[in-house]
This record gives sequence, C-alpha cells and structure tokens, in this order.
Amino acid sequence: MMIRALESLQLAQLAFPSEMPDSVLAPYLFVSAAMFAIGLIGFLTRKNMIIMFLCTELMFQASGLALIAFGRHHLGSDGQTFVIFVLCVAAAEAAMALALVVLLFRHRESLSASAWKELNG
Amino acid sequence: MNLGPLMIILLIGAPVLSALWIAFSKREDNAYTVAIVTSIAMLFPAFKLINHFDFSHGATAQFGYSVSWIESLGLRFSIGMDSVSLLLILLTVLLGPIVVMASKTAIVKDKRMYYAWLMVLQGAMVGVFAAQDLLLFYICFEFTLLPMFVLIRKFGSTNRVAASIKFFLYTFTGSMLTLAAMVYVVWFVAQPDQFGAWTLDIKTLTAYAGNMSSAEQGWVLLGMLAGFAVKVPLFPFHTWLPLAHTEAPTAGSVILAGVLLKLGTYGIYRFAIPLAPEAFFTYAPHIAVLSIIGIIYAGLICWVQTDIKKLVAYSSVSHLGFAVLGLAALNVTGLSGSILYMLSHGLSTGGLFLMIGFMYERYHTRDMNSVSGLASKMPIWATFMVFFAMASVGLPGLNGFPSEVLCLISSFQSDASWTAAGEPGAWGSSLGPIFTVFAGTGMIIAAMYLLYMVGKICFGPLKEPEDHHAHETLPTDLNAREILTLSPLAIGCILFGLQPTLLLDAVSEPVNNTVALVEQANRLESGDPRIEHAETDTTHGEIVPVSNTHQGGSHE
Amino acid sequence: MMTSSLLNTISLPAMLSEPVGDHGGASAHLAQLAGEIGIDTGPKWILLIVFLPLLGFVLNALYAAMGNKSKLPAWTTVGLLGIAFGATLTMFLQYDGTPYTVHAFEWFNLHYGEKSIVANFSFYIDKLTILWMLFVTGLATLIALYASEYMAHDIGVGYCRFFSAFGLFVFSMACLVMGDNLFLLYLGWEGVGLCSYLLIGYFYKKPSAVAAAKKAFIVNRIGDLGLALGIYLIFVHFGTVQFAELFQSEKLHHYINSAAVGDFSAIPGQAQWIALLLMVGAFGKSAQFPLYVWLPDAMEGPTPVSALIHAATMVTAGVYLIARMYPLFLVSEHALPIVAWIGTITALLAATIGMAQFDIKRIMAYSTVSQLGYMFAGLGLLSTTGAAFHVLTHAFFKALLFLACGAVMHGFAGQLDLRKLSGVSWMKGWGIVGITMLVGCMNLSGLPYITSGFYSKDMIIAEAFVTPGYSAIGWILIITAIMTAYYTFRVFFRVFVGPKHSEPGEDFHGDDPTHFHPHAPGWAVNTVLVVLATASMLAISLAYIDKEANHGWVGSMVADSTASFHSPYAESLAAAHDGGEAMVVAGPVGTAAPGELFGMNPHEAMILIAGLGAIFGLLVAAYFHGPKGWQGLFLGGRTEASKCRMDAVAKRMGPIPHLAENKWFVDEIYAAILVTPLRVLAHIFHWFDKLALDGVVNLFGFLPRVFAWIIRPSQSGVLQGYAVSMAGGLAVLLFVVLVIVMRAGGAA
Amino acid sequence: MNCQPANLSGTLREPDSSPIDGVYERDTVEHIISPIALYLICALGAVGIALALPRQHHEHAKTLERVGAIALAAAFGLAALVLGLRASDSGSALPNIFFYPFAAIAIGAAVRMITHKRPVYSALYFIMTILASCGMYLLLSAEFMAFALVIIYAGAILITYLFVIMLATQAPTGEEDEMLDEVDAVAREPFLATAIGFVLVGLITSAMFTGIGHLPEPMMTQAQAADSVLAHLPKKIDKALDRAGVLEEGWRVARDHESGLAMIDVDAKTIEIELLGDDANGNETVLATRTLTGDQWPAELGADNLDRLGFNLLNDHPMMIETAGIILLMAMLGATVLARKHIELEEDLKAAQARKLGRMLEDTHPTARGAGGQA
Repeated sequence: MMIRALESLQLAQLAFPSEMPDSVLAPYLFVSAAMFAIGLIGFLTRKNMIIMFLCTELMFQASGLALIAFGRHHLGSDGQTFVIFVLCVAAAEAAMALALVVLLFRHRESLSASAWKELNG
Repeated sequence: MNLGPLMIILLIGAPVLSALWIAFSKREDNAYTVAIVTSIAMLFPAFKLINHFDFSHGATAQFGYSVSWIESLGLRFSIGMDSVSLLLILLTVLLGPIVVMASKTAIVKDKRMYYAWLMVLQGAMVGVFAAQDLLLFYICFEFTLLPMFVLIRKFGSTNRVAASIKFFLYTFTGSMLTLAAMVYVVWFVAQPDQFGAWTLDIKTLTAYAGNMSSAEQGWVLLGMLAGFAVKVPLFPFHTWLPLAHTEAPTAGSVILAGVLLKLGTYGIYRFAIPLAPEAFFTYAPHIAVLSIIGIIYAGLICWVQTDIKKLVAYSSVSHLGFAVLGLAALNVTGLSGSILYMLSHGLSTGGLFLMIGFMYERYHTRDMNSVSGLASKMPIWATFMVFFAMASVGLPGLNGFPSEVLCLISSFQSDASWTAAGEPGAWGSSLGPIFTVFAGTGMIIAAMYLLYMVGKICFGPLKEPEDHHAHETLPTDLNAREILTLSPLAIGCILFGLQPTLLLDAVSEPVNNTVALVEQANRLESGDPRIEHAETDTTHGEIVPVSNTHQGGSHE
Repeated sequence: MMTSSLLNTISLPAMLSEPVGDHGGASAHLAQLAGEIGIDTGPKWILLIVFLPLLGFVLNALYAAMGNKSKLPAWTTVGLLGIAFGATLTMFLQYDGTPYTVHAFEWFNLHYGEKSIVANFSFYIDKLTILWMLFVTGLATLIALYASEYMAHDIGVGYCRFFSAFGLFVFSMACLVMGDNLFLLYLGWEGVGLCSYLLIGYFYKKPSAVAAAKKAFIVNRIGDLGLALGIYLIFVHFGTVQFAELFQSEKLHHYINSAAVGDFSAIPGQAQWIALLLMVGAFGKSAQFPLYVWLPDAMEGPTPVSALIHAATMVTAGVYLIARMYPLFLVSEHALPIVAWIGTITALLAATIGMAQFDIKRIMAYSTVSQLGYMFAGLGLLSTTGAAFHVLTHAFFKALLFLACGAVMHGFAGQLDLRKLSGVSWMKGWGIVGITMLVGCMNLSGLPYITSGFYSKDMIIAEAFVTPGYSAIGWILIITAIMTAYYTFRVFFRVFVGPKHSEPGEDFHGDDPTHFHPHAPGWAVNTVLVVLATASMLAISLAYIDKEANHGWVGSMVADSTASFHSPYAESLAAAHDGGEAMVVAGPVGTAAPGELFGMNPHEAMILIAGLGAIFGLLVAAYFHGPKGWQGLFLGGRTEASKCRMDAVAKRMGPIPHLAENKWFVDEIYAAILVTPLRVLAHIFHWFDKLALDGVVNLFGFLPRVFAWIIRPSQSGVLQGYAVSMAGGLAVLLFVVLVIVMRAGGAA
Repeated sequence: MNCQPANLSGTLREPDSSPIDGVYERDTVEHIISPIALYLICALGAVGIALALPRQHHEHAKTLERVGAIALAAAFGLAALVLGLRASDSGSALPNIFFYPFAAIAIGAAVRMITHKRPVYSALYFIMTILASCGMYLLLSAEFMAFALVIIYAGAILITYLFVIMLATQAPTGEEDEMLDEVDAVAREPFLATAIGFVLVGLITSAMFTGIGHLPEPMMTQAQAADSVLAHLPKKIDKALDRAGVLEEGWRVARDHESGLAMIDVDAKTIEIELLGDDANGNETVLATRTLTGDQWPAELGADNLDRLGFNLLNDHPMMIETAGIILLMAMLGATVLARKHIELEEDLKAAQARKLGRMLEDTHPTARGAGGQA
C-alpha cells in the first residue's frame, strides 16, 4: 500500500507520466463533482453577493480539477491549457464581479442579491 | 430597366421618401403641402402606366422588374402588374390626394406624424398590388397595418386605443396563419418532384400548387382565408371593422374602406383561388353562404345603427359580401364582378366616409338622432350625400350597379342544373338561384338602411346639436376644397357606371385565365361531382359538367 | 290553369292552317316580327327623345348651382320636352312597321369564351314603344308647363331641383320604354324609382313626405328584386338580355309552340319562373295588390308629380313590362291567371278604399290603383290591346283629374278635404277647372259612348266574359266600375257643385280663416287642363280607327309589337265570320260559349252592363252627395259642405266605413307582420354582434392575459430564483441525457 | 530524479484486467461504484450541507451544524470506501494515498466556505480549498498549474475578494450572530438548493462514470509523446547534447528541410546530427551528417511537463491566448469604469444611511464603518 503510494508520488514527477486507470480517475471526478455541487449550493443559498461570486469561483475550481484529471488520463496537455483559460476567465469574472458588487452596494447599501429585483414580473 | 418599372418603383418609393422628408423636416406646417404635392404627383406615373399598359395582354404581368435578395432561397423582390393590379393601384393613387385634402382642417396637431404615416401607407398599398412575389406582397401586406394602427391610435376619436389594438391584433393574427399557408405552398413547390427549387414567384407557385392533394389544399385555403377573410371582412370575422372605422380619422376610414379591405378580396383572388383551386371549388358554397349571411346580417344591423360611421362601416361588410360571393361563384362573371366591386366600393363608400367626415368636422357628432334636416342648411353636402348613397345602393348608371349585377348573375349562373350545357357561365362552383335570391335581398336592405340614414340626417326638420356653434374656419356648406375632394369620386362613380365595359375588357383576360385554371384543376381531379354525373348521364354525347337531367329533353 | 285551354282555343286555327314547324303555330307572328328587327338601322335623331330630358336635368342642376331665381328651369324643361315630344311624333309618323334599334353607346359588355353579356345604351323602337313614348313625352310636356306655374311658390333652388328631377324622370322613363335590352330597362326602372323618391320627398322638411318617399323607394325595391331576378334568369336561360336576340331565340319559339298546344310539361320550370319574377317587379312599380301601399302615400309629393309619375306614366311601367315580355308570360302556366286575379283584387280593394276617403287627392290615388288593376286584369286576360288602350286613356283623364285636384289644392292653400269644400266651380275663375273636372270624372267612371274611359274599360271587361272561366273577374270588374263611378262623382258633387263654401288648408298662414280668398288658377294651369280634357275626349275616336282589324288604333299599335296577341275575342269574331267552327273547341271548362253573353255579342252586353253600372253609380253618388236642385240632378239633398245623406248611412253600416277609411289597416298589418319583426331581428343581430361575436373575439384576446397572469410569479426577479430554475433545468436535462446514454450503453 | 519510463509502463493499466470481468460492463456506473451507494452518499451529503447551512435565531444551530458535519464526513468516508472497494475487487489501481487528505480538505473547506456566516472566513476557507486542489494537481502531475493556481488564485484573486469584503461589509466583533448582517446570517431555501445540488452530483458523477468506460485511449505512447515534443525543440536537444559533451564544434542536431523538425527517434534512442558550413560560393549547406546511438543518449534529454504545456498552449491553442488576453483587458477596463462611477443616493437611502451612522456612533467599538459613508 505504502509502496504504491510512493510510486505514484514519483509518478507525479515523471517527465512522461504513464497511463492512468479509470479507478484512479473516478475519485478525482467525484471530488470535482462534489465541489461543483457545493459551489452551486452556495450560489443558490447565500444571499451575500460576494459569497455568491466566491461560489462561482469554487465551481471554476471544480471544473478545473476535472479538466486536469481528464487531461492526465489522456496524457495530453490540453486539460491544463484549458485550466489556464479557465483561470483567465475566473480572474476577469472576479474583477468585473467585484466592481459590480461595489457599484451595487453603493446603490443599495446592501450586499443582498435580493435587493435587486426590479425585473420581477 | 425601362420606364414602366421605374414608374412602379416611383409609386412605391416616392411616398415613402416624402414621408421621410415630412418626418424629418422641422416645420409642422409644410407637412400638408409636401403630402398633397406628392400624392398629386403620384397621379402622373399612374397615368403613364395606363398609357403604356398593353390591355390586350392584361393577364401577363407587365413592367416586370426583379432584384435578387437571397438567391439560394430564391428570394427576390419582383414587381410588375397585370390589369387587375393596375386598376387597384389606380384606385389607391386616386384616393391618395383625396384623403390628404380631406384631412387638411381635420388634423390640427402632430401633422408631420399624420401625413408621414399616410404617405407610408400609400407606398405600402401600391406595393401590395404591384408585388409579383410572395415575399414583397406579404411584407407590404403586413406593413399596411402599421401606419393604419398609428393613424387610428393617435388621431382617432374617443375609443381609439381599443380600436387600434383590436384592428392590429385581429388582422395580424389572421395574416400569420396566411403566412403559414404561403410558406407551406412554397415548401411544397420546392419539393424535388415539383419545381424543385425555392421560389416565391407567384406565377411559378400557381403553376405547381395545383398538384397539392385536396387535403393539403384544404388546409392552405383555410390558412389563406384566415388572413384574407378577416381583412375583407367575411361574416363572423368582421367585428374589428366597425370599431376601427368608427374610431379612425376620416382619411383613415376612407383608405380602410377604399383600399385596405380590398386587400382581402384581392388576396383571395390572387392567392387563395389559384393556390388552392380544388379546395376553393369544394368550399365555395360554404364561403358563399358566409358572404350572404354577411350581406343580410350586416345590412340589418346597419338599419338599427344610430352612429352614422358605424352604419357605413357595417354597410362595407354587407357590400363586400357581394364581392366574395362573386369570387365564390368561380366563373368569369363572378370574378369580373368581384373585381369591379372592389373598385366601385372604394369609390362610393369612400365618398360616404368623406361626407360623414365633413359633417363631423362641423357638428362633432356622429349620432343620427342629434342631427337632421341638414339639406336645408348644407344643400351641396346633402346632394353629394344622396348621390353617394344612391351609388352604394346600386342605382343603375352609377358604379354600384354593374358590379352588383355581375356578382348576382354569377351566383345564378354557377349552378349547373339551372344553366344548360354550353350556356353562358356553364362552368362554375355549385351555387344557385337560391343564393342569388338571398343575396338579392341585400339590394332591398341596402336601400332600407341607406335611405334611413339619408332620411334621418339630410331630410326632415332641421336639427343641430345643442352646443353647436359655427366652425371657425369652415363655412356652413362645403367649401371649394371639399367639393374638389369629392368631385373626383363622384365623376368616377358616374364614368364607372356608364362605362363598365372598359374595366371589364381590361380584366377579362386575367379573369378568364383564372377561371380556366380552376376549371382545369377540378376537371382533371374530377373534384366536380357534376362531371361523374354527366359521364353517367348518357343523354349527352360530350362530357359537360352539367347534370341537367330534368331539362335534358328541353333543348334538342 | 286556364291559360292552357286559352291558348288551345287561340292557336288551333293557326295550327290547322299550317303545319307545326319551328316557326309555325303560335310563335309564327313573333318569329316573323322578330325576324325583321333592324339592328341599329334607326335614325340617330331618335336619341334626342332620350337625351334631351337628360340635358334638361343637367341644365337645371347647373341653374341650381348658379342660384338661378327665375322660371328659367321651367321653360328649359318645357322646351326640351316639347322638342322630345315632337321627335316622338316624327318617329311615329315615320315608322314603317318594322321594328328597329338605335345605338347610342356601349354600356355593358362582358365577353368570356365566345359568350358575352351585351347591354348597350341602344334603343328598341316598335309600335308599343312609340305608343308609350307618345303619351309619356306629351304628358310630360304639358305637366311641366302646369308645374311652371304650380311650383312657382318656391322659385329658386327648389324650383331647379324639381325640374331637374323632372327631366331625369323623363330620361329614365325613356330608357325604360325604349331600351333595347333588359339592363337598360332596369336602369330606367330604377331611375324612375329614384326620381319618384326625390319628387315625393320634394318637401323634405315634412317628415311624412320623407317617410312616404322612403316607403315608395323600398317597396319598389322589393319589386325590383323580382325584376332583377327575372332578368338574371332570362340571361341565364336564354343567354341574352337583348330583346332582338331574345325574341328570335329558338328556345322561346319552341316553348311558345308547346304552350300553344297546352303542353307546359315540355317547358322547363325555369322558363316558367321568369314570368312570375317579372310579374313581381310589375306589381311593385304599378302598385298592385301586395305592393300597392306606397302609391297613396306618394301623394305627399307636389301634385304635378302625382299626375305625371304616380298616375300617368311611371305606374304604367309594370303594364309596359308585361306587354313587352308577353311571349315569356305566354309560356308560363300560372303567370297570366295570377296577373288577372291580382289585378282584379287590386281594382276592387282600391275602389272600396277610395269610396271611404275624404282627401280628394287620395281618392284619385286609390282610383289610380284601381284602374291599374283593370289594366293588369286586361293583361291577364290576354287583352294587351285593352290594357294598353286603358293605359292611354287613363293617362289622360287621370292626369287631368290630378291636375284639377292640384289646382284646387293650390288655390285653397292645400285644402283637400271634400267636407270642407263645396261649389268650387261657381267661384270666380274656377269654371274651367270645374268643367275639366267633370270631363275627367265622366271618363274615369266610364259613362257609355261619350267617354274614352268607357271604351278601354269595356274592352277589358268584355275580355273577361268571352274568356272561358273568367266571368267571375268580369262581374267583379263591373261591380268595381260601379264603385268607381260612385266615388268619382262623390268628389265632383261634394267639391265642385253645390253651395259655395271653402276653408283654407294647412298652408294658410293668415290670421283669420274667414277672410281667406282662394286665388284662381292662372293661364298655364287652365291651358293644360283644357288640353288634357280635349285629349281625353278625342281619345274616343281612337276606338273607331281601324276597329275591325285590331279593334282600335291602340290595337293596331299593339298588334305590330311583341305584345300583340290574337285574343280569343278576335278568334271568336273570326269564327263568327266563318261559321263558328273554331269555337267548338273553345270551352273545355264549360262556361257559356265565349261568343255569347245573354245571347248577344259581348260588346253590346258590355255597353249595357258597364254603361248602366256607371250611370247607376253616378246616380247613387248624386243621391247621397249631390246638392239640392239640378246640380244634384234633383236627387241630392246636400245643403252644406260637410253634411250629406251618406253620413247617416255610414253610421248604420257599422265599422265598415271606418275600416275602409283606414285602408283596411293594410299598412298597419304590414308593419305588424313585416317591418316590426324585421326591426326586432335587426336589433337581435345588433346585440348578437356586440355580445356574442365580439365577445368571442375579446375572449380570445383575454386568454393570453390569464395565462400570463398565471405564470407571472415565476419571474421573481431574485437572482437566485433564476439560478435555482437553471440548476433544476440542468438536472432534468442531465437526467434525460443520462437515461438515453444508459439505454444506448445497455444496447451496446 | 530520473527513472526509466519503461520500467513502469507495464505494471499499470491492463485494459479490462478485472478477474470478474463481464459482471460490471465497462459502460455502466457499476464498475466504478454501485449506484445505491452513490445515491446514499449524495443523500448524506445533501442532509449534511442542508443542516450545516447558516440559519439565524435557532437555539440548536450549533448542534445542527455538528450533525451536518458528521453526515458530510460519513458521506465522504463512505464514498472513499466504496470507490476503494470496487477498485480493489476489480483489481485496478487506487489513487495515490495523498489524494484522500487533499480531497477531504478541499471538500471540507468548500463546505465550510459556504456554510460560514462571515464572508472573510469564507474567503479564507476558499483559499484552503484551492491549496488542497493544488495538491491534487500535483498528484495529477500538473505541477505548473498547481503553482500557477496558488499564485493567481490564492495570491491575487482571493486577496481582491478580501479587500472588497472588507470594504463592503461590517464585520462585527464577537461571536454573537445578532450583530451579523441578515445577508450573511441566513441561507435562503437551503433544502431546495441542496436537493438540487446533490441530485446534480448524482447525475454528473453517474454520467461521468458511465462515460469513463468510453474514454478514448491515449492518443500516443509515451515515446511518441516525447518524440513529438522533442522533435519540435531542436535547440533544446542541442543544449542537452552540448551539456553531455557529445558534439564537436559546428555540429548540431539535423533538421528536416521541410518541417524543420529535429531528426530524433526516442524509441530507438538515435539522434541525427549534421555539420553546417559554407560551400564554394559561400552560402550555408550541410557538409556532413552522423547518427548518435543509444549509449550517447544524454541522460536528461526529454521534454518535461512544462515543455509540453507551453508547446501545447502556443502551438495548438494560439487563438485561445489572444482571446484570454482580450477578455482580461476588457475585464480590466470594465472594472475600472464600473468602480469609479459616482452614485447619487436617493433621499430615502440617504436617510437610511444617516440612521445607520447614528447607530454606529452609539456603538461602543469604533470599527471601520466608512464603507457606507464612502458611497
């Protein structure tokens, strides 16, 4: 058990990592799914806009993890490349989102997302 | 591209341009001037078109011009006109200056908006009649709604908002279904075993649409009627009309009655019949029944109206019933009569609406109980009123008569059992004398309500609204401008009544072609029950679509 | 019914004489006549007859526009109509016996295939046309002259209006009579209707006048519908609306021949329908029984109008129509008998009403209806000659009577009540009116030998007796004749003789009625009256011109037209000449042999009966209404205007006089069974339209709102609300995808 | 450290090497986890989070949170257990042992992040999640991404968040929730949200596990992979050869004339090298070529992760870089524009603000409440 662990720890350092079985990929995917769900739940439940945006970031993370895991499974680098892209988007989103939050906060003196419901029917 | 198309494009484009000019010009006051100048200038291209039109080939679309839009889908804008279109365009162009002149004093504020939309409407209407492909037709057809909507909404009387919305939604909903039907036809024609390519050219569509199965044609016809019957309006779909007419400004009513309603009958003539010949043949009796119900029903309603405008509005419903009856008769007499009816109704009912408008400007009431005996106060007005009333009663020698007679005769003829083989109009749908009799009562009813109206407001002891005071600018009786506005219509009525032959000759070729087309379709499909009957009927050597068994012996 | 047997009697000799060919038998005459119609061979100046009156209309309209304030319109009209009359006269004199047409311009021309509907502005001239045009233009001229004075009270726009309508009327009448096709006839038909509408409603400030005008137009329209349908059916069946082609049509001849041998089964039902439909039109225009109600009310119009339109010319259009279309009536099994009976009933009914009226103009109106009834009876009895002759004489004396009454009305400020006038003839300047009135009355009541009315009426009544199975009509007509004499002379004895007395009518605007001085008629009125009186006396001579061949000048006129028909009477005469062979087949119904009436020639019998009847009526009138002394023929006992012996009798007669005075409440009945229900129906429709139809439309407009109102809350506007639905949607989507994937996997 | 890839290549992943093959078809969830277990896990997790989510004025709030935590832990443990069992009885490999702590930390921190009532703490917990996922990246041999993540996220983005949080919210001191803003104190519709969320987990995982069976085989062997990258990097090879001292002066790796790729064969461990020089008329040509064989193969010659990533990024997805750049630029501009906008408060809001200021003044502890005031 311990041996296998060490092996695969070295594996992580390898120039050309070898292939990866489903049974190893699966837990990573499970974790990413769980993180995604948690982010979603947070987005749905928390009223604080900042937290909501944090939750979106969490969902980004989940997707990033999945991407990397799949990329590893493919022995390709596309997964990581996409994570870079995701990072960019996340960064941009964060910047915009926070700017918006500030703006909205100045309007309403409140961070609650439900303070903005002019669009209700 | 030679003169003709240029003229048509001028007829469509110039009003639109002048509308833009009006809309963007700074000064309120010159809106009227621009409008009147444009609409009068429009007469010259129109007359040029008449001169250049070759009436001996009335059926072929002349002055054709076509620009490609989306080649792959066969979308083209193509214009051109056969004689029917030409006549309706003439009517439109003639009404143009009339309505503009009629609204000189009636419209006091937002003139620019008013005249701009009026001009746009002109262009769109010409476009409808000049369109030679489905696309342009439909675009213009729908585009007429918008200006009318604005005219009613902004310049109508008290209940204008409801009226405009009902007008728009009702007609628009109908024409959506029409669009569906048209699209289906186009799709069908595009099938590889048919034309095989996308096309919107009316001629091509007409050529292939006949191949649709009866069921398909039935649905197509239903869709077409959904739009056109509402426009006409045919009996159960007429309720928008009185409201719209009552609330619309005078010019609006005139155009509505004069041209817009004709879009319905024109559509039936141009699309519903050729694109679904069998189905139309099959359902012609039902359509005819609806139209006759409309004639009598609306006529009787007119008789108990107290609102003059409503009365005339319902009278339009009643009158256009005749036009639809003629179409449903599906024989040459009927179609010619129907086309004549479109034109003549435009003149006489337009005139009536103008009369009412002029009265309204002076008395600000449409209630027949609050005015009476105006003949003693405004003799000229009363004279015109009686004249136009008589014109729409269908007095021989005036415009109403030829069209009405033709429509009635056609329904009579189109019953094979009453028309011996080889007799005039032996072919037609299966209407009959009974239709004629019931439709004919429309003549009596028309006399009843129109004389009721004339008798109430023109004759009898003089009575004016209590709070009536003389109009600040208008004289008691009609002024020169108003007479000038009316006289073209009046002259038109008389000429029309005395020389219907000119029009009949003009439209004879297209009408004959249409009838031939329908007859062809139905004989091939033997959708005509009378044909089997004739085949089984051995007393006749040749096959005639006539089952005159009980008079078989009478003529040999 | 009867006609079959009738035609039997008629056509048999012909059939014996020549073999039945297509043109043989009964249709021979028509065929020969129609065969020689000259198409557009007439001289163009004949168009003057039609278009001069139209010119008059236009000119008068212009005068009105220019605000003319003189009698110019009158003179224009009189002049133009005079010329037209002259032209008609010339046309008559130049007529060489062969009908021809004159083409003015193309009107109605629809080609399809090789077929076409052709109806041009061209005119068909034969003797019938000429006959009608003669008295139309002639009377029109005279009455225009009369009106020039009569209408003088509102010179100006009204004057112009009157005369323009007058001109339009003559034009329309000319189109009606001279048109060479049924559409043109219809144009004239509606045209005269319009003019009568305009002229009845001339005093448009009087609601009664407006109502009367409306009534006239609408009731006529009902008839017009019949006519129109008839025309359509003619076109649909024969394929033409032109007389020339119609009368040459093989079909028609075929029908006539089979009708002649009484074989109506060989004639298709539609061909028989034609006559019935045309008949309705004729009833409408000529005020026959169901549709006569408009004519009495039409007296709201100015008197010249009543005289010209509602007595002399327009109302005879129906007679003209039937006469013109006679061949079609012959081929219809039931048409002619119905015409005869309707005519008879009308004659009787109108006479009974006329007896109880007090308004002299209305009395004349009802007498017109009654006389028209005679004419229709004549037509129905196959005596077109009699009908036409009566039309002619009636035109003269009835116009005369109306104008005389008009003069009285005019002179006594609109007074028309015979109880308020007496001894008018003896007043200063009223002599001529009295005398001419007397002439008119004598003619109307048909005093034997000395009046033209006698000859025409007698011809019809005689027809009734010589026609098998129609003697009932004959008796009714005789009774009517007696009544006619009674109510005619009732007017004369009450108004024109006796003690002088007069009260002004509602047009009197003075303060004190006792100082009312009637103003006597002027020269124009008197001239016209005299001329008419002479004319109606001279008309007697017409009965003797060419008596043997066609019994009378009118007969000779009719004989050369499509209306001509060798009536049983003529047959019987012919038979009498050559031994009475033909009559053996005459009476299948088994009446008296038509040649015989009380053992003498029907004519003598009529002289006896009708003449005596008229005199009897006159005497009765004299007894009940005549003044004391010679003026009442020593029978009357009336000493003052308002009282007479009749009053006592009327009291004893119970409700009848009352009913008769109220026209048997026919108008009320019509209102109750026709107008009111229709109006109610209209209101029902109106509400149905408002509530049901529009309601449905509005409902459809409302449904989307309801739907929107239901789903609206889902748009909470809260960000997370949308997020939840997004996530839920994603979940559902995923689930679906997953299920599908599972499926595929399971399959793989 | 350097060990030969060949040594390990065999030991891993024999496709479908499970002894009881066919019991679990590879295209269902079965061969990864039994569905029942999966749903149970989801349910547990859902309950846990639902309980743990913040709610105000609830006397048992703390206990509920604890119960929730236990439920979550149970769910996590169960998941690990079930996955492990199934993997082991299909005889296939398990993830690295370090995976479990990382995963636990990541998820736990994530949960805490959404359940914690104080934004600042949430942000910090998020940093923790990121660090944990960095660990997992490492296990997935994406070391560059791991560190990039730490720098960008934990370093840059989250700090921004913290700033904003501190600007915008009033952080009450003390533990009492009453001082908290309602915005943070109460979760809205926790049960619905968690239900949906975990249904999604269930669906996503089962979808992914179903799909795993269908994943395409790796596009190339390790050698080809290395080859494909190395051949593109002749300069790198030159450097390696130089450092190994196997090249004389003027020699270099031979380039293919068309593509310019280095002529190298990783499997056969042969490298073509060439000598460049000027010919008679003075332009450069290849004078001589030679082939180096396996024994001269330099030890450290090989394309590492970073090479491949960079190569992939620049060679395969150049467009993406541009896009990313534009996005970032836009974001920057947008943020600037938005944030510097000056707001005019409506009257009622001014009043509300005044009231708040009043409340703040009578507060004993002077905290930075300027945030409201600055608006």
